[in-house]
Amino acid sequence: MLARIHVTLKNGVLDPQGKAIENTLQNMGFSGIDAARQGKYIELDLAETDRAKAEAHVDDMCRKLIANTVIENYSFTLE
Amino acid sequence: MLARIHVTLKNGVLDPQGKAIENTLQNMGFSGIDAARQGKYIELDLAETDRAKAEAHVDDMCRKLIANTVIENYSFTLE
Amino acid sequence: MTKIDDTVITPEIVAEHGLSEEEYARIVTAMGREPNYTELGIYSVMWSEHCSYKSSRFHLKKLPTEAPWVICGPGENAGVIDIGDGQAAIFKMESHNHPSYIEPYQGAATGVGGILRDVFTMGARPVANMNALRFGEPDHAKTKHLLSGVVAGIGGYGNCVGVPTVGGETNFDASYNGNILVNAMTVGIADTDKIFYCAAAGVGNPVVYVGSKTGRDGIHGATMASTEFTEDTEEKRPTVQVGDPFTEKLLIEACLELMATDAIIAIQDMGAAGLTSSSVEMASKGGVGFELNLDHVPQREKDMTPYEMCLSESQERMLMVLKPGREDMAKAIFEKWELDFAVIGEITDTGKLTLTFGGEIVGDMPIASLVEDAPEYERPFVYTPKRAVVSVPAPDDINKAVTDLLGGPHLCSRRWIWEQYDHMVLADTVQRPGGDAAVVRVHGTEKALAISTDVTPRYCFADPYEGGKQAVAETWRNLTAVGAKPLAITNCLNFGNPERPDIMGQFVGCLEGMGDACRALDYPIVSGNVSLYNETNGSGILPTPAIGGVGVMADSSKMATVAFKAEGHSILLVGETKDELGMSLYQREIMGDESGLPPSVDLLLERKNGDFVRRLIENSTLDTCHDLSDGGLIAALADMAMASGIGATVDVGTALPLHTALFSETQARYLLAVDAEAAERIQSEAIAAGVLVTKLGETGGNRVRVNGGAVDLSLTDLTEAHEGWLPTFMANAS
Amino acid sequence: MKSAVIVFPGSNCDRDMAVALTKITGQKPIMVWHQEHDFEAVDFIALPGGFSYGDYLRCGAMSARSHVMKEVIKRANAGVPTLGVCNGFQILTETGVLPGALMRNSGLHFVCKDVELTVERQDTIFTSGYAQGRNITVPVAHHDGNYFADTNTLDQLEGDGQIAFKYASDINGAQRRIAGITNKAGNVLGMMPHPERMIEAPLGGSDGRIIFESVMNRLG
Ligand SMILES: Nc1ncnc2c1ncn2[C@@H]1O[C@H](COP(=O)(O)OP(=O)(O)O)[C@@H](O)[C@H]1O
Ligand SMILES: [Mg+2]
Repeated sequence: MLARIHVTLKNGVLDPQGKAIENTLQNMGFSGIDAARQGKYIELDLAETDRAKAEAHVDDMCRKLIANTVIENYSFTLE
Repeated sequence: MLARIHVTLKNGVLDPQGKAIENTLQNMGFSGIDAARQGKYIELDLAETDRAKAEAHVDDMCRKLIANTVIENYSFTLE
Repeated sequence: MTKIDDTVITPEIVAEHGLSEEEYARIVTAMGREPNYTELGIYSVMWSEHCSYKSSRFHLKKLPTEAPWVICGPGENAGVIDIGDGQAAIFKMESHNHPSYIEPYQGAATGVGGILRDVFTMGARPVANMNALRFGEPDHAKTKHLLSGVVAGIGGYGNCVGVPTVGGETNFDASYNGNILVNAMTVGIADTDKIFYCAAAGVGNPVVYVGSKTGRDGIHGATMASTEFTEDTEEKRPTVQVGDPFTEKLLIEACLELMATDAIIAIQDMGAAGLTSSSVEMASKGGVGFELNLDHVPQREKDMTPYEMCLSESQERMLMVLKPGREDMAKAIFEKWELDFAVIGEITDTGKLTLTFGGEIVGDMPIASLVEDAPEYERPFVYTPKRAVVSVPAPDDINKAVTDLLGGPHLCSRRWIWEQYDHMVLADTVQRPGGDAAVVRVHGTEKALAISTDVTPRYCFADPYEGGKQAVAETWRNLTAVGAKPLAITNCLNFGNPERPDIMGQFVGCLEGMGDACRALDYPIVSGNVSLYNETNGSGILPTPAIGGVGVMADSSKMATVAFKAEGHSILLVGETKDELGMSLYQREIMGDESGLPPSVDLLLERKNGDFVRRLIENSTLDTCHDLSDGGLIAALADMAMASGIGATVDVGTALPLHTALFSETQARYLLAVDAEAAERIQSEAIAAGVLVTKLGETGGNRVRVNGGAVDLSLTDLTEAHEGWLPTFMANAS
Repeated sequence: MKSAVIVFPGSNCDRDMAVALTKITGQKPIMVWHQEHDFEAVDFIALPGGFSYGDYLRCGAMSARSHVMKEVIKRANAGVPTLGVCNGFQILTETGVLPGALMRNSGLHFVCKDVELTVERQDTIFTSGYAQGRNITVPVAHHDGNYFADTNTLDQLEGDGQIAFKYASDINGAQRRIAGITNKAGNVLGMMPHPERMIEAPLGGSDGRIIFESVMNRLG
C-alpha cells in the first residue's frame, strides 16, 4: 500500500518558510498571493495489505517520528 | 482560491531525507516499509477566482521558484 | 473590549497565573482596584520567578559585580567590560531549559536567538556563542532524542545567523532525566562610546516596534519557566515558539545599522513576556510612563486580544525609543531589511503603562508597582551538611579504567556536537572547540577574547560552597591555560525548587562560593540568569551554576593549545596533587561511588599558579598547556597526546598510590610541554615564584606510558575509544 | 584586481569574503546589495556563503531569482571570473549557470570541519597556483552540500574537465565526491568548501588563498 502523508504546521505556529516564499513570489512580480504555507509531503510504500492495519501502523509512525506533534499536524491517505 | 502544490524528487534522484526516515522507522521497530520519499507540500491562498488563470499562474510559480525542475517534479490542485 | 478581556477574575484564574492569594492582594492594593484579565496577565509575568527573581534577588545582591574594567554590571540586558582600545566585550548566558525539554530543536534554537538579542540590543556585534548542556543518563529513553534535537537546534539557529558556536560543555546525569539544561551564551563586541541601554527618556518620544510580527506564540512561557514539571505539562505544549534565524540575522544587521546613527535613545529586546516586560523595563529604568496603542502592533494572526499581544513571546522582536523626527530614517533601514517597523506609542509622564485598543483603555497599571512591588522572598534554607573524607580504592585494571573514562560519556570527545556548529564563520576563530577555551580574535586586530563555560554539578551537590568556588575557578583556569587574562563572568544558576529549604541551601552555598572566588580572583560577575524549579515530580537536578568566563589576550599568536608540538619535549606539572578522589569522576564512574568531599579550592594558590602559567605564555616561553579538571592528570595527559598524535612517557612518583596520582581532581593544576631548555628555565623561575613545578617526563612515541609501564596504552586505541563513544551512541538517534 | 561581493538577505560570509579579498588583492571589494540591477565594472565577482533567505524552500532558490543575479549571470556568461562559495555555489546551480543541485547531506547533519580536497584541474583560472597532484585542506560548513546531477551530466562534467575539486573522502554523499565544479568556459567556479576561511596560519592554514591568487595572477 502507498501512504501519502501531509505534515503541516499547527495553526498559529510561525511559518518562516511560508512567509519567505510569499515575499519572494511577490518580489518576482507574482501578485495576488494572500498567504503561503510550507509543509512536508511523505510517501511510504508499505508491505501491509490490510487497510485497517496499515492505518493504525501509519498513524503510529506519524505520531512517533514523522510529525512533531508539538507544532505539527498530520493527515494521510492510503491506496 | 487555494492551490495545493506537491513537490517531489524525480525518479533516480537520491533522497537522503526519505532514506533517513526509512532507516529510522526500521530502527524504531516498524517493519514492512519498502521505501520512503520526502517531498514538500505548499499551500498558496490566491486572490484569483478564475480557475484557468489561476492554473497558469500557479504553474508559472512552480516552474520559476517553487520546484527546481532539475531534480524535482511538481503537481497541484486548485479549489 | 473583546470578550476574553471581560473574563471575570476568579481565584482559579489567579492561581492559573501562578500568583498566590497574598500576591494578588498586593496587586489590588497597588492598583486601588481589581485588575482586569489583561492586567492580571501582565502582573503575573512581571512577578513570575523568571522576570522578578523573587526567590533569588536577595542573595544575588551579595555577588561582587565591580572592577575597574566593568562598564556595566548586572541589571541591563548583558554585562559590559572594557577590553581596551576603546572596545568593550558584552556577554551573557541564559537558560532555555523547559522549552528545550518540550521541543528540543525549537527550544534550543529560540534560546540561542534570545541570548543573541540580549547582546546586540546593547550595540554589540555578536562574535561567539557557547552552549552548556546537561542531559539525563545516556541510557534514559529520551536522552538521545533530546541531545540530537538540542544540538540541531543550536546549530540550526547559530549557523544561520552566522555567529560561530565556539565551545561549551556537555554532561550526562540521571538527575537531568526529566529536566535537561540548555544554557546558551553570547559574546559580542562594541565600541565603548556606542553602548545602548534600555532606560527610556523624553516625554512624547515615539516607542517603536521592530522585527517580526506578533503571533500567539509562547503565551505564558515565562510562568512556565517558573513552575515545576508535572504530568500535565503536556498540556502546555502549544506554548512552544518557533525561531526564525533568518529574521534574526536581518534584525542584527538592521539594528546595528540604525545604531551607527544617533537616532536611538533606548532599546530593549522582547524576551520572556515580550512586549510587556520590555516596555515595563524601559519605562521603569527611565522613570517614565508608556502609552501603547495595541492596534498598531504588527500582528501575524487575526483577532488577537490585548492579553495575547501583551503576553506573546513571538521571537525576533525589539522595542526602541527614538529621538523625535528620526522615525522615517529608521523606518527606511528596517524596510530595506524587510522587517516590520511600527510606532506603537509614546513616552508619558504618568508613571503608568497605559494600553489602548480599539479606542478604549484596556490596561492602566503603575509601572513602579509592576517592578518594585514584585515580591522578594527570603526563602528558608538549610546548608548542605558537610561530608566526611573518604578513601577511594584502586581499580582492578588501571589501563581499563583510563580507557573507560576517556572513552565514556563523560570525557569522550564532543566532536560529534561541535562539528554540527559552524565554529569558524566570521573567520576569527583562532582556537576552535576541543581546547581549554575558545579564542576569537577581535576583528581586525591581534587581540583576542578567550571564552569558557564550566561547572562541576556533582561537586556543587556534595559541597555547594566548594562547588561554587570550583566552577568560577575552573573557567578562570581554562582562560589562563590558553594565555588569556580572565576579566569577568556571566552565569546561569540552574537549581531545583527554591521552596525546599535543602535546595535553597544549595543555592545559597553555591552563591557564597562563587562570590568568594570572584573576589579572590578579581573576576566579577557582570550578568546572569536564574532558572529555578528544575524539578520533575519532586526530584531536583544537581545544583548547576554554570559559569561563562571571558578573558582577553593582547596577542593571539602567543596563544597556547593543548596539543603537544613535538617529540622530546619535557612534560611539567604545575601544582601539587593531593589525595582528592572524593566526588571524582573516577570514583563515580569506575567505583560506582559518590561519597566524600569534593576537592577543595585554594583560591590563593589558584591565582598564584595561574598567574605564573599565564606569564609564561605571554612571554612566549610556553605554547602547550592544559588545565587539569575532570579525570585528573591522566585525562589531561591523554588529551594532549590525542590532540597531537604524539605519545608521552611520564613518572608520577610513588608518594601517592598510582590511581590517586592519576585520577585525583586536585585544583589549581596545569600540564605544560616545552623543550628541555625552556623546561629548565621554567623550573628555576617557579622556585623563585614559589610555585611547585615538577618534571614528569617527555613527549614522544605512540603510547601513553606511566611509571615504567604501570599504565601503558596505545594512542591509537585510546583515540578510537575517545572519538568513538559519542558517534556510536548517537547513531540512529531520531 | 577589482572585485565585487554580492550580498543577499541572510548572507553571512560576505564580510569574510571581503576581508579575504582585501588582504589578498590589496583592494577592498565593492559590496553589492541583492536589489541592485547593475553595479560598476569589476574583474571578479564573489557570491559568498551563508543562509540567504534562511535556506528556506531550497538553498539559494530565492536569491537565484533576485535582480542582481540577472546581472551576475550576464557578466559570468560574458567571461567575468565568478566564484560561488557554499551558498554561492547553491545559488549558481539554482540559476542554472552551473549544472546539478546541492541536496541535504547524506548524514543529514550540518558539517563544519577541515576537509582534504584533491585538486582535479590545475589549468583553470582559479587553480593554476596549485601544484600538480596536490591535496589541499579547506573547511566545509554546510547542511546541503551533497552534489547531485544525473549520470550523463556527471560523465560530461568529467569528460569536459569541469570538476575542479573532489573530497578526498566522502563528506556529504556528493556524487563522485564532487566538491567544486566550473562552467564549460571555466570562468565560473562553484564550490562547497570555504577558501576564504583558510587564508592565513592562525585560521589553520592558507590553502584557500591560492584560489584568489591564481585569479589575480591570471588577470595580471
Ligand atoms: N556542547 C558543546 N558545544 C561545543 N563545544 C563543546 C560542547 N561540549 C564540550 N565542548 C568542547 O569540548 C571541549 C572539552 O570540554 P570540557 O571537558 O568541558 O573542557 P574543560 O574540561 O577544559 O572545561 C572544550 O573545548 C569544549 O568547548
Ligand atoms: Mg580545561
